[in-house]
Amino acid sequence: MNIYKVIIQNSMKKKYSIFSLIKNAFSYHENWEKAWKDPEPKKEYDAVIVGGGGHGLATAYYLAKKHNMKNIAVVEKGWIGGGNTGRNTTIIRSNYLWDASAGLYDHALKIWEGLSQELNYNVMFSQRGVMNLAHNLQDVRDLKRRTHANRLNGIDAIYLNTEEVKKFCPIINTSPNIRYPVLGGTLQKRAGTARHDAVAWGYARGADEMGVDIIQNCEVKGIKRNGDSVAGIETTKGFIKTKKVGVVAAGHSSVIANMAGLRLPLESKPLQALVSEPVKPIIDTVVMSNAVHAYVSQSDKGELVIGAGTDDYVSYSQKGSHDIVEGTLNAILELYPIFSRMRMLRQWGGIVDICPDASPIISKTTISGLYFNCGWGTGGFKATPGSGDLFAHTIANDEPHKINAAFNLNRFVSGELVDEHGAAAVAH
Amino acid sequence: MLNYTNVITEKKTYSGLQMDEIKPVMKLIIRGKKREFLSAIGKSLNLLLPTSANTSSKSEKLSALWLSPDEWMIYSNEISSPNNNHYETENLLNKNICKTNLGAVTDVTDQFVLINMRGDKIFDLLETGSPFNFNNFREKKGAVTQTILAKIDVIIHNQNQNEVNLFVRRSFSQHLFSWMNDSASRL
Amino acid sequence: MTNNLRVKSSKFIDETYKISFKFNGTTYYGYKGDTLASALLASGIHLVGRSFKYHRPRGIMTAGSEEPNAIVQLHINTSRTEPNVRATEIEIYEGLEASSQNCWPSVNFDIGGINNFLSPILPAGFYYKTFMWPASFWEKYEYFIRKSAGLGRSPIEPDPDIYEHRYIHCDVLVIGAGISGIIAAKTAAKNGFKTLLIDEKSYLGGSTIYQNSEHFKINNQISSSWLEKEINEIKKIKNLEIKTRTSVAAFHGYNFLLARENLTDHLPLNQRNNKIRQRLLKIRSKKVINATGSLERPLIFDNNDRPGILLSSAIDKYSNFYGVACGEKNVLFTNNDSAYETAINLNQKGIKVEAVIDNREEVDSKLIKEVENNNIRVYKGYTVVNTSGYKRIKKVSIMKLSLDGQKIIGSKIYINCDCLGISGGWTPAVHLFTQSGGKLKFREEDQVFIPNKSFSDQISIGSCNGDFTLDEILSSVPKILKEFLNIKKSDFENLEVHSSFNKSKRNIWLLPSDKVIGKTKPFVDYQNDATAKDIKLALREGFRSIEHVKRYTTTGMGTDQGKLGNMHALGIISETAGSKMGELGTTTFRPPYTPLTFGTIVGRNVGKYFDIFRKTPIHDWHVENNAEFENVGQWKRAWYYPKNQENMHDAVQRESKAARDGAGILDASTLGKIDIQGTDASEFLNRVYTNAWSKLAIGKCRYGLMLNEDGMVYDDGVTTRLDENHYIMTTTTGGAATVLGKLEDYLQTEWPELDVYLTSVTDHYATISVCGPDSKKIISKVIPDLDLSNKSFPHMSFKNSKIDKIKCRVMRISFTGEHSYEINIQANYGKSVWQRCMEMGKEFNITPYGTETMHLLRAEKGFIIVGQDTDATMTPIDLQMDWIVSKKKYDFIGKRSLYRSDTIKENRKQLIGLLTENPDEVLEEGAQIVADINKSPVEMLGHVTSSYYSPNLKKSIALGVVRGGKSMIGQKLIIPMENKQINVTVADPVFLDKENKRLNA
Amino acid sequence: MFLIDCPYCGEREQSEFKAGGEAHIVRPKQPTELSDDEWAEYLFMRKNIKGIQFERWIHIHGCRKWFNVARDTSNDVIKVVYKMGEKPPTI
Repeated sequence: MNIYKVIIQNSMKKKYSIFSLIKNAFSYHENWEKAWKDPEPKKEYDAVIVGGGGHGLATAYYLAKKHNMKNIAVVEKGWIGGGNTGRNTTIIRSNYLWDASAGLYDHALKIWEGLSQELNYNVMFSQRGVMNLAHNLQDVRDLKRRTHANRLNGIDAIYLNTEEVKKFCPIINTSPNIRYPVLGGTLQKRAGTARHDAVAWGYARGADEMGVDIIQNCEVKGIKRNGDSVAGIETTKGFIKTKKVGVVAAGHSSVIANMAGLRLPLESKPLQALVSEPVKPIIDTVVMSNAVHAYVSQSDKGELVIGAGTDDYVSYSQKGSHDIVEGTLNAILELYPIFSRMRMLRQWGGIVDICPDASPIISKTTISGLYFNCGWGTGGFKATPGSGDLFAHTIANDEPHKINAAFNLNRFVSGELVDEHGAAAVAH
Repeated sequence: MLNYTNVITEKKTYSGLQMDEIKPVMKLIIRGKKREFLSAIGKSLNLLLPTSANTSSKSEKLSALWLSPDEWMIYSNEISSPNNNHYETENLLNKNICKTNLGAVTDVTDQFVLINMRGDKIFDLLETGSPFNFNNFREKKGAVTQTILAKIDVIIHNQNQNEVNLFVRRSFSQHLFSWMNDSASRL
Repeated sequence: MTNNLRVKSSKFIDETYKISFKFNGTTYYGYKGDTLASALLASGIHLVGRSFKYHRPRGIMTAGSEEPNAIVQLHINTSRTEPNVRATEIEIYEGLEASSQNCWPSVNFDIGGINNFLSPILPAGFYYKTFMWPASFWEKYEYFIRKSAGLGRSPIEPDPDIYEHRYIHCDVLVIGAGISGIIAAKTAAKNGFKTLLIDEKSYLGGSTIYQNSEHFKINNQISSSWLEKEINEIKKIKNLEIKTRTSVAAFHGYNFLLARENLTDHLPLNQRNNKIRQRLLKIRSKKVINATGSLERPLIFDNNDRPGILLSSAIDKYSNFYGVACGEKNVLFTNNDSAYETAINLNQKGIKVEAVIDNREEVDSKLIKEVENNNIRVYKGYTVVNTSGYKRIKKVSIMKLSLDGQKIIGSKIYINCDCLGISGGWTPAVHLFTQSGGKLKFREEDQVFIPNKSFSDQISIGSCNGDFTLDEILSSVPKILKEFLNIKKSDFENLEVHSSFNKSKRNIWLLPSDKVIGKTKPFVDYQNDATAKDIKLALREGFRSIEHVKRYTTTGMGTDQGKLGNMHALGIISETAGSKMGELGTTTFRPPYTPLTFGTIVGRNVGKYFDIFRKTPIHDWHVENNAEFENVGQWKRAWYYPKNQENMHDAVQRESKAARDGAGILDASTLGKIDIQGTDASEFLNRVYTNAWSKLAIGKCRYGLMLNEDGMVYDDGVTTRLDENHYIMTTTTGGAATVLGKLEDYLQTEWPELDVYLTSVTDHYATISVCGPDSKKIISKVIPDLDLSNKSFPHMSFKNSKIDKIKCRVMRISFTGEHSYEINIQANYGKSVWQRCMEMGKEFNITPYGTETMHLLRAEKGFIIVGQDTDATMTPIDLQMDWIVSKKKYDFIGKRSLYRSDTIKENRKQLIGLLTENPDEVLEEGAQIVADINKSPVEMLGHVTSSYYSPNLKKSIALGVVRGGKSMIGQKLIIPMENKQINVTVADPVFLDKENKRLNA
Repeated sequence: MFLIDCPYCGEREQSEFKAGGEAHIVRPKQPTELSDDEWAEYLFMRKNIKGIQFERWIHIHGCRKWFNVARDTSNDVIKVVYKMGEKPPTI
């Protein structure tokens, strides 16, 4: 029994802390262990998660942690966190209009608030606040509507007038003489940003510690069915037998669905983002404007992180059109003329899977044992912990948690959409 | 009489470029697909509609611009009186085209503002805000294109060496003209 | 320090044109043609900045856009300030003021330098492992992290400069005007291609142009002389446009490229006003020739980052091009022949070269011989193991390399120096090629990635294609061009080339040290302070992919995007992980190639040109009459017309009252207007609107509601039948373009068999709406000939008419519930007609009203505004507009969706009226509506969509949507605000004149 | 930015066009006969292909005509353009 205990302890990862850093400094950091192993796939798992982004890794983590499913794997066609997890602008907020969305995103936000400690990995969740601006009278109505709904849903959103906007973020051009003056805004103080890579790595390390196999460079090539049930997946590393497959493949969801003979209400479109060269702190919050389409924050490294919009065509090339980037910077300079001499350091694109109602799908499918978590569009990062938790619940129990019940596939048939898209001036 | 208030009141002159509005000029959009439509237009106006993309045709009084396989703009080569907005051409076409169900005729005289540009820097200006490739266009008299300039839809009709007519929707015209002047001032 | 570092006059520098500039507050001098870097070096200054993480002193390392260290802030505390400018790129001008960044209080004494001593506990990724306790403290730690991060400072004033765009379409674009680019441009242009040649430098000719060695000759002329003649020739070619100081930033698909043309950054400040600073070239080229050259690699050894350590090629350029000696006691360290060129050049100019350290054991070439013949000591088979000197290199220590290159042997030799040139061979500049989607292949013999496959019509030539030596270039380039341009012959075939360069190279990614790696600092990414040991740590911790390592260590994430160190990072990963370089892949080179100013990207689309400003034909009148404006889409609409310092509320109350008591006048010109003609026009309307149209009589108007295919309300408006086959449709202001687009879509793709033509006439007409009990009297004065009797001209009908001789259409339609007329007249007469209405209406107190009053008046009548009372989740049934949904029609857009299981539910959110208990209390639009405030969680039934104080009803009225609201008339509900609860009663949404008596009053 | 060969106007810059999603989704002739599932299939379900996709574009700032494009969505290379009403080519 004692021996057993020793083995368990050895398999436990050494805790990260300032003390471990100092201790390791004496051995020139030669003795750090692997954050996660790189195993070859086993023949069979109790469940396989397809997609090693933040959502997929979180799903595996919670399956292992909360549902005691240890014999599971995450298969990733490239490297973990290399898709939208590592390409987004890291905004986290929960000030959504509809009850279902507010419930979903606030569930995630609550987990974010303790995530670094839970994972013993600093994901640098920084609650520097997210401000949404109004530029026309309908924006004002929409933002007030959302703020009232948020307040009644227990979400900390407040409405700000123009002076209060200026006070909270002094560098915004709030002159009434600009083309689309700032008429007001909302502020969620609990909202903010996090370090995207760390989220993937932290979940990977945590899942690995509980015995989850994280298998990189393993692309799914087919889904094997036994009648109406899942039997396993074909991969570039061979066949893996399993009765439960949770697909969290973002932009590639339709590609995987296709392998199972399913069609999804998704379109995969290019979404671009860019960063400036790093500068000393100049903006200490996240500001989003839907009407002029610009959102900006500043990373801990000092780069302005700027999100652009999506193109309107399907593409898997991870590239978007220059017009989108130009349009975004156009809006940035309208709101922040002081940034005119700042320089774009890098721009890149991701592939986002967008639902007609701009809300995600966390759902069972018509195939038993096949689950999809997709359709996060441009706003999936903020939901990562909640999405993983709820998807794990859905897979483990073969039925949704009440928080994600509304985000089923059947809503496209019944018409009971969660229309964040048409409902309000919400940038995702 | 009612006052006639057009948008662009000034003629602007720069080195190598002059711009002003020509008005009032009758403009019609005509639509039709049938062969009879084309021949009815030809007979009514003594003008063959251009059927090749990006081209135009011209009679003494009228110019016809190809806009799409079933759409043309016809505009008068002369200015009319501001005290009257009854156009013979429109009436004629209403009778010979609309009433006979051959196609559609719509008066767009004030839908579009006609800006006339002259000088050797026309295309230098256009290149500052239009993605259209003017390399061949500028050499071709009568060439027509619909494109964007400063994010605004425009129709450009190449008149001559160093002269084009540019059509823009009225509500956009003041903004565009101001933008064009800003560009022209630094060419 | 001796100031005679100008060693020889250079034809590229104008020594008669002296320029003074300031660096960190001290005045220095340079000459026209100098960069800030060359001028500083000429003044003996190497220490320019501090590194990102450890704040180590750093100096000028290169002579080009790959510079990682020497980045400065220009004109701090002015509107023209600019952070992170590379001293190696900025040309000096009179008045230039530059300062060091990321240091406090000064670059010489920087408190942040303490990080260098803490570096043992700050390995790669340390922040992921700490700052987690206590949980609530992260933001406090973060405050300090953020403060010490960043490089320069953001400007804090608006930019005084102007930027511009230019679209260029050409046949051939040549990127880079080195020897290969010059040959390519001349070949293309001479063969009739419209050609554009671009180079980031201020001069043409690349590195060949300052090549003055007898060792490199073309047709028996020194290569630079030969090239100079070629350059003079190409300047005369008509169809060749040449752009210098222009840097290609991005190479996108379909040969679309972005380049930044720098126009004023080299001019004295007082010569810049009103000039375009930078121009963004948007280039579409049929063919692209990459002649982007190559970058010299550094070598990776302990403390390879000190001020005074430069690339060997940079030392060469500073002496040959700028006439500046980087040091007085130079040592060169190389793994190839390039450094010998530098040694020979320095020696010729009388600049002392102490030694050349070559890691190759058995090498020989003409260049090496010449160096040795000049009594310069060459240490073959040696490596530098360490350097010393805090703010300037003082000494190098070298040791013999083992045969396999993995270890050092023997004892240390120390060589004093004040400058160390390093050369690790050459890396083709393939950044743009890969941006365009091009795939690379790895060439084992000299460990370089070279272009392989591309998706667009492009080619790479010269050293960016892996042909580094003069003879290779001149033999390969003409051949490649002939094939690429499909031409028969080239002027550049059969040149006689003489080159002494020996290609051998001994590539060792990480040079061995006499210390354990944990104790060393061999920098791979200088700017971000990422060392070889950081890379090894990342690998040890399981970060195996290049992208993981890059992100974990921040290698290649600096403002230089790792132009110098990325190859070494790959090499070290490959060696450590035991994988092959070719299989490892490369990191993605993301655009832009060099950072691109936001202002340049945006061009002139700032300020008043940020977005289009649409004006109605009556706009000027509104301005003259003090209207406040509201943005509706791109339109500016008159919002209200304050009189005598009225506030908005008072103005709107006055306007609303006047419109119902006498007459009001509204500019409705922004509404979308679509002319619909064709024999199937009625059938078309049947399909696009929810109601039936076939039976509408000629001359009559009808209100229509348009749905999306998902059954939700999309747009609304009145459509008038002008003739048997002719209608005019009006749309909402914001919906005009999208409605036309949607209708065209259905016509062209779903119903091409319909004979229908749509033409937008929104701008053709001015639309003037006159309403109120006195409207009839006013219109009868404006258009005396028109029969306005209810019989001849009833509500919902139209008449053709004339005002003076100008034809117009008059509709009797009403959005206020009042007796109203809408005059549609050609736009250029609109203002005049408006003025006439005002004049004729004076006796009836005709009052112009804006959109706010319009909204109030229609709310009194319970008319919806699409987009305000609807939100893309409302069906016509939800709006209590069942009457407009035809039960008889077989189909219309959106019909099927109205019968889905959710859309047929009884308790959907439905439009209702709301009356407050206190009639003076006006609800907030957007406020939520609940039945039971004590329920937890609170159930929100809906929200307030429109809310006003009605001066005509003398009470507060509101519209809202409430779950199951239809059946709740009379029921009490609560509006919970932050600080109070407001009691309301559900009411019929029509508050005024339910019987529509006023329409004919 | 793509370069798109409008079947009517010739090669133009992408800025002049607007994409309109998957092509050849024909609006059901008798929507009322469809089940909710079938209607949802028409309304929302998309192939969202990685590879050659047939899609619609409109030359919105030019001739305002819709047409079809066969484009490889994995690298954005346009293979063919063809007019509305024409059958998709075999690629």
